[in-house]
Amino acid sequence: MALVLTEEQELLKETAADFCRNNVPVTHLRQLRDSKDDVGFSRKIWKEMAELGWVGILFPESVGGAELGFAELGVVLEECGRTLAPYPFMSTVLLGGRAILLAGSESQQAAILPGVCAGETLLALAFQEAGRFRPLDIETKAESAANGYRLSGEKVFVLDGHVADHLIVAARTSGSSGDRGGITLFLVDPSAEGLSIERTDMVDNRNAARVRLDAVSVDASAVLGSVDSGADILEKLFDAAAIGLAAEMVGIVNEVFERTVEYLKTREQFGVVIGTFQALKHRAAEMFCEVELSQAVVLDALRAIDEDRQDLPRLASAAKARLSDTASLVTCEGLQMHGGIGMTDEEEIGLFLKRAKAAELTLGDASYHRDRFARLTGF
Amino acid sequence: MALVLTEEQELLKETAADFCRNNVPVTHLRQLRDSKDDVGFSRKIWKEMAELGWVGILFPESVGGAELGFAELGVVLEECGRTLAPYPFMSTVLLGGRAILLAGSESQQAAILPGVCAGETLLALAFQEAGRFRPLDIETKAESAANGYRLSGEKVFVLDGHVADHLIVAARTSGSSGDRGGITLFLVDPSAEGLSIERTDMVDNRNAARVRLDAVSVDASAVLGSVDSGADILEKLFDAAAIGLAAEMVGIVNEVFERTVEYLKTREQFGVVIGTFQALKHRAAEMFCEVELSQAVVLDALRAIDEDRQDLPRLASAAKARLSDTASLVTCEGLQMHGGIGMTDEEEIGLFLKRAKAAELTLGDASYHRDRFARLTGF
Amino acid sequence: VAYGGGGLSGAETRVLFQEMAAIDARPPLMNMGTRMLGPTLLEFGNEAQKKEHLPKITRGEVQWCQGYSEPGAGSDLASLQTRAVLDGDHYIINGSKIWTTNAHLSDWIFCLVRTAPDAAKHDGISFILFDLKSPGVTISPIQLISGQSDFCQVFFEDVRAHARNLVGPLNGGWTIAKRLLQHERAMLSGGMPGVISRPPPKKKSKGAKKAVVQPRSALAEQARPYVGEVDGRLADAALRDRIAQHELDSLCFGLSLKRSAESAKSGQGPSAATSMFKLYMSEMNKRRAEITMSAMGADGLGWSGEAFTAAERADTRGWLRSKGNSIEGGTSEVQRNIIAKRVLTLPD
Amino acid sequence: VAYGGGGLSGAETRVLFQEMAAIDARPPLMNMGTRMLGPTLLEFGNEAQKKEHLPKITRGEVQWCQGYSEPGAGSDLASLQTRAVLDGDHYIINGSKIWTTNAHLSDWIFCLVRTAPDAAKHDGISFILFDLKSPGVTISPIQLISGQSDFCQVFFEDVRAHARNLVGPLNGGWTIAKRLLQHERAMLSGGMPGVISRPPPKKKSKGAKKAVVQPRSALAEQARPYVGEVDGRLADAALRDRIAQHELDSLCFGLSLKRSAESAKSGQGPSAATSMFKLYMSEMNKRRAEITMSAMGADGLGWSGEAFTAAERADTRGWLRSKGNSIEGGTSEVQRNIIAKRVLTLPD
Repeated sequence: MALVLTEEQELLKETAADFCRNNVPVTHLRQLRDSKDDVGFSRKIWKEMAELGWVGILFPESVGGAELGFAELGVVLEECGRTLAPYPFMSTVLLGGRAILLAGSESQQAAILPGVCAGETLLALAFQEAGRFRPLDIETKAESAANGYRLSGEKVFVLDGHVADHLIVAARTSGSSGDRGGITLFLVDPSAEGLSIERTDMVDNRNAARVRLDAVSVDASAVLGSVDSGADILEKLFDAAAIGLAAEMVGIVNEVFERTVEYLKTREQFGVVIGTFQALKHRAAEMFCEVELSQAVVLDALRAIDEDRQDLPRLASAAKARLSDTASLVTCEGLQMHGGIGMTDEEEIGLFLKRAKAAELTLGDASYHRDRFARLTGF
Repeated sequence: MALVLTEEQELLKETAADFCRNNVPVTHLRQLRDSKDDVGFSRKIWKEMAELGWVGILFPESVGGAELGFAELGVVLEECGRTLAPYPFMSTVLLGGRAILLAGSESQQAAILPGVCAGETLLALAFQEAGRFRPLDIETKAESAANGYRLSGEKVFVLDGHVADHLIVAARTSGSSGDRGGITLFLVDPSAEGLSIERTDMVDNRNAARVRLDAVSVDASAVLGSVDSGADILEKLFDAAAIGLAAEMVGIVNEVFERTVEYLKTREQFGVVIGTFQALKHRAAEMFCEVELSQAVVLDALRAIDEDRQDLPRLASAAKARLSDTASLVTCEGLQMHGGIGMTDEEEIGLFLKRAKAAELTLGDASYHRDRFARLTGF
Repeated sequence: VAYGGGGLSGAETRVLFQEMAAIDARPPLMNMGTRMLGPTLLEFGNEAQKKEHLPKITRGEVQWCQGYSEPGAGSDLASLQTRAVLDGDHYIINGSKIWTTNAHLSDWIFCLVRTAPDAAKHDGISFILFDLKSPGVTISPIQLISGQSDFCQVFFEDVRAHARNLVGPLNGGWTIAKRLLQHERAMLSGGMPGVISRPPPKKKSKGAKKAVVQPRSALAEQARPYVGEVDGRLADAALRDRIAQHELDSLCFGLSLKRSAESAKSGQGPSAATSMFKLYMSEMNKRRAEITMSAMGADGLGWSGEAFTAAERADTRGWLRSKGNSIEGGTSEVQRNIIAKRVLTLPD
Repeated sequence: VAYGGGGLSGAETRVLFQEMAAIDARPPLMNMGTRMLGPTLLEFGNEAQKKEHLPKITRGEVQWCQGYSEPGAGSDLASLQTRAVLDGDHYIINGSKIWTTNAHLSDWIFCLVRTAPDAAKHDGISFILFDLKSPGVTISPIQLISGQSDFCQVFFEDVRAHARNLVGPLNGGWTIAKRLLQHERAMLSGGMPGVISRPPPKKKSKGAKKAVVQPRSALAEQARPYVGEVDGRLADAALRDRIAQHELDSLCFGLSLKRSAESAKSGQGPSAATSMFKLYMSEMNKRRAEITMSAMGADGLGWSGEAFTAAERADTRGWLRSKGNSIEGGTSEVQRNIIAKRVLTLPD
C-alpha cells in the first residue's frame, strides 16, 4: 500500500483535525485534570466520535463498525495526538475491542462490539503486573472451579480500568511467569465479587487503574479464545497497539515541532528572533529529519497490519522504538527552545512532554523494541 | 596526588614538547611511511629519547632507569601523541619492559632492562590471537618438553614484533581459551627455530606483526614469573598500557582540537571566518567539555598506578573508554570542520584520525571498557 | 572571617557542599546569600554594606533572593526594564522580575535595575538591595510542570529602596551582575535541582564490607529491582550501557572539578570555565533523570497517590524539574556561547 | 525517450539503482551524465544541445565530470573565480576546479565559469560544456586519506570552449547550478561512496529458506564472526544496539525515500527535502562505517598485505572514504542551512 493518504483518508484527516481542534483542544485535557473529572474524558464527546465512525473504524459493519483499517485509524489517532485528546481508543478499541474481534465467539462479539462501536461500552485489558513491559510475565492465577475458574492476582497500569464496562483479564491456566504457553484471556464483570479497582493518578493525566482479583469466580463461557493460548492473541494486540501509540506520537511530534519552529520565528532575544541563531536552526533541521523518518515508518507499519504482513512484529518494534526516541527528542528540544516559559504549567509544551513520556514507557520503550527488532532480524 | 603538574613535571612537559616538535614532527611519521622504513622509527632518535631518560622513566636506577612514575611517563606520551611520534613506548616500556619489571627474576631483569633503559634493546609482547581484545582468549600451547617447553600457536597484532630483540609470549601451560588460570609468560628469542615473524602494514603506519610459533623450544629458565599465573601479570600490564594509550590520546585530542579551533579562526567562507558560525561554535564548545573531562580522568588514572590504588582497574577502563570516545569525536569533528582539505592525504588531520582509531581499537574499545567499568562498579 | 564567616576558600566550600550532599543534607536555605551575594559584597560592597549585611548572611538570619530575569527578557538579561529613579535618599522602583527563586520565602532581594534609561543597555544598570516587605512589592509563585513552585514572579510598584543599599558605582551594575552569574554557575555546577539519589538499600554486614572495597552506582542499585539482572548484570543491556556512561561522565566531571579547584590560585574566583561545569552538569543531570525514568518504566508515570512509592513520585517530579537545569542560571546555549567566546576566543 | 533514453521517471530510476545495488552491480560510470547533466540539459538546454549531447549520454559514449568547486571556495560555491571571456565564437577559460570526480577518466566537463566579473557574485556565472582534451587543460588526481584518488584538481589555461555549448542564458548559470546540485543530492542520497556491504555468507538450503521469511542484517552477519554470539545475540551488547539502531535508521530512511517518491508528482524534480536525504544518508553512512570498524577490532586496522582479507582492507578504506560523505556534494552544515531556510523557512 502506498505511504501517501488516499483522498478518502485526506478527507478523514481534515474532519478529525477540525473536530479535535474545536472539541478537544489541549485546554480540554487541562480542564479535565483541574476539575479532577471522575471519568477522565467526556462520554458525550466519545459518543460523538463514535457517531463519526471513528470508534468502530476497525470493526465489521455487522456489529455497527465502519470496516475500515488501521491506515484510517492511524489518521484519527494522529490528530488526537496533536491535541492530547485523552479518549479511550487504546483501551476500548486497540486492546479490548480488538481482543474480542480476534478471539471472541460470535455471541461474545454480538454481545459487546455493537455497544463499543456505538461509543456506549468501554473496555479495558488487564495484563501488566509490573511497571516495565514484559508481556509474558503473568502470575495472576486462574484455577478451575465448579463450572468455571477462580481468578486471583494483581494487575497494574490497566488503561481506563476504572470506567470499563468489561474487563479482559490475562491469567495463567498453566505454566508459570515468563512462559509463552498457559495464558488465557477472560471476560470479567468489573462488579464481580472479589474484584477491586483503584484508579491511579498519572503524570499524563490519562486513565489507569490497579485491579486486584481475590478469588473472582467466572464461568467457562467467560474464556475469550482458547485456553492456554492467550499469548498469541496478546502479541497481535500489543503489536497493533504499539503501532497505534506510535501514530498518536506522530501527532504529538508534528504538533510540538510545528509549535517550536513557530516559536523560533516569533520569540525575540538580543534584538532578533531566535530562529536566526544557526545553532538552533541546525538542531531544528536535525529534528526535521527525525520527524520525516518517523512518519514514514508509522505509515508503513499501519499498512502492514491491514495487509497482515509477515514482518508486522518487526515493523511494530521499529515504529515504537523510533517514535519513542523521536517523541523524546522533539518534546525535550521543544521545551528547551521555549526556554523558561516552557517550564511553566501554564504553557502547554509540558503536557506534551508528559504524554510523550507515558507513551514512550507504555508497551515497551525504545530499548525493549530495539532488542526485539534485533532478535526478529536474526541477531 | 594532585591533578596538576608539579614544577618538575611542567619542565619535563616543555622539554618533551620541544623535542617532539623539533625531532619527530608529524612529517617524521609521513616520511617513515613514504620511505617504507624497515624499522618503522629511527633507532637514533629512540636512543636520544633514552638519553633524555624517557625510556627508563619507570625503571629503577639500578638498571639505569630514572625511577620516576606514570605521572611523568604520561607527560611524555601526551607530547608524543601531539606529533604522532611512532616510538616503541607501548611495546618496549609499557608492555615488554614492565612485564620483566613485574615478573622477571633478578637475572632476567639484569640481563634485559639495562639495554631497554639505554634505548638499545627492543621488546614485544605477543598475547593477542584475534582482532578484538579478549585478554583471556589464548590458545597458543606450551607443552612441557625435555628441560623446558615447546610453544605452538599464532599471535597477531604484536606491536613492534618485527624489530624486537626479545619476545614475551603468553601461552597456555594448562586450561583452555577463556580460562584465567593456566597462562604463562615466556621469554623467546626471535631467531629461535620454528618461529616466524611477518610485519603487517597498518592504517596508522605503526609497527605490528604476526608471530607464528611452530614447536618453538625454550628451556625452563625462559619462564617469566610463575607458571600458570600469567593472567595476573597481563591484567596489570593491560591496565597500565590502556592508561598509557589514553595519555597518548590526550595529546592527539589536544593537538587536533587546537588545530581545529585555529582553523575556525582563519578559514573564510561566504566572506567571514567560519568560526563566526554559531553551529560550529556550539560544537566546539561541546568538544571543549569532553576534552577537559578527558584530561582529568587520565591524569587521575596515571596517578592511580603510581599510588597502586585499589580502584586502578576501574579507572583504567574509565580512562580508556573516555579517551576512545573523545578521540573519535574530536578527530571526526576536526576533519569535518576542515572540510574537503581534511580528506586529502596531504593535510595531517587524516593521520591523526587513523592513529586515533588504532588507539581506540587497541587493548579494548569504549564498549569493552564501559562493560568492564560497569562490572567493576557492581552492575 | 572578619564578617563572621568560616573563611573557607572556594575549593573548601565546594568540598563542604559535596560532603553535605553525601550525607543527604539538603543545601542550606541561605544558598543565595552565602554562595552568591556574600562573595559579591566582599568584592564590590563598601565597608558599611559589608558590616550591615554579611553577618546576617553568615548567621543565616536573612534569606536573600535574586532579582535578575524579567518577563520577556529571557537569556537577554541586559534588556531589563525595571526602573529605579532617585527621589531624595531613596530610589523609587517600578517593574517586575521573574524566575526569582523562593522569593515567597525570602526577606531581601538583590536586584538589577535600570538607572539610566537612555544609556546603552549595559551601561544603565545598577545593583541594589532592598527589603521584600517594603510597600509596593507583590510576590506570586509560578507553578512548574513538576508541580513545584520554587520560582516566583515579583512585581514592584513605587517601591522605595534606600540609596545606601546601592552596591558598587551607579550604572556600574552590569559588571557586578556578570560576576555574580559566575558565582551562580559555580554554585549550580555543584548540584542541580531534580537529582534525587535514593539512599542505598541496606546491606548485610558482609555486603557492607564489600561496598567499602567496591564502588557502587546509586543509579544502578536503584534500577536493579525494576530491571532485574542476569549473571549480576542489569538485564536491560542498553540501559546498563547508559548507566555506565553516566557513571563515567559523573566520575570524569568530579575529577575535572577537582582539577580546576586545584589549579585555581587561592582567592581567585570562578573562571569562564565555570560555564563548562554549568553546561555539563545541566545536561548530565537531565540524562540521569531520563535514565531513572527508563529504569522505572510505568512505575515512573505516577503523579500522586499511594499506588506509587514516595521515591518514585519524587523521581518523576525530579525528571520534570531537571528539564529546567539547562535553562535556569543561563541556558546551555548561553553557556556554549560563553565558552566559544571567552575560552576558545572564537570571533563574533 | 525522444533523446534515446529509457524514459524512466525519477522514482523508476531510483528503483533501478536500488536493484543494481542489491545485485552488487557497481553504479554505472555515466552517473554524472545520466543522473546530473542529463536532467539539467532536458530542463535548460536548447534543441541543438539536447540533440548533440543527450544521445551520447544515454549510450554512455561520453563520460562527464563536474567543474564546480574551486580551491579555497569550499562550501561558498558562488565565490568561484574561473574566468570565461568571449573571443569570437569561443570562450577563453582560465582558472582551476577542485574535487572534480574522476576527471582523469572523463571526456567532457560541465563547468561553472564567471562571465561577468563585476556583477554581483550570483549574477555573473554561466554554465558551459567543453572537451577535456582541449589544449590548456591539465588534470592532477588528489590522493585521499583512504588512498583512493577519485577526485582531481583541473587547471585551465586559455582553454577554448565553443559558445554554442553555453547552456541557458549568459550569466544565468547559478539557477542551473542550484538545480543541478539538487540532482546531485538526490543521487548521493541513493548511495554513498564508502559503504561496502559484504556478500552474505553462503547458507545451507534450510538457512536460505529461512532467510526468505526472516529479514537479515548484512551488518550483523558481517560482525558475527568477529564478535561472536550468546544465545543467538551478538556478544557485544552495546555494539548490537548500535547495529539495531542503524538497521532501524536505514529501514526508516528507505521508507521515507519511498514516501517522498510517491508523493512527488510525476515529472516534478527533487525538492528542497532532498537536502534531508543527502544529510541523513551521509551521517548514516558514516555511522555504518564506524560500526564496521568497531566490529572488526584490530582486524580493521590493516592498510595492505595478506595479513588482512580483501574485505577487511576494503572496509577500512571505506571507513576513511566515508568521512567525505558529509563534505562532498554540499557539507552536512550546508544541508542543515538549506533545510532551515527552504523547508522550515526560518529567517536569516
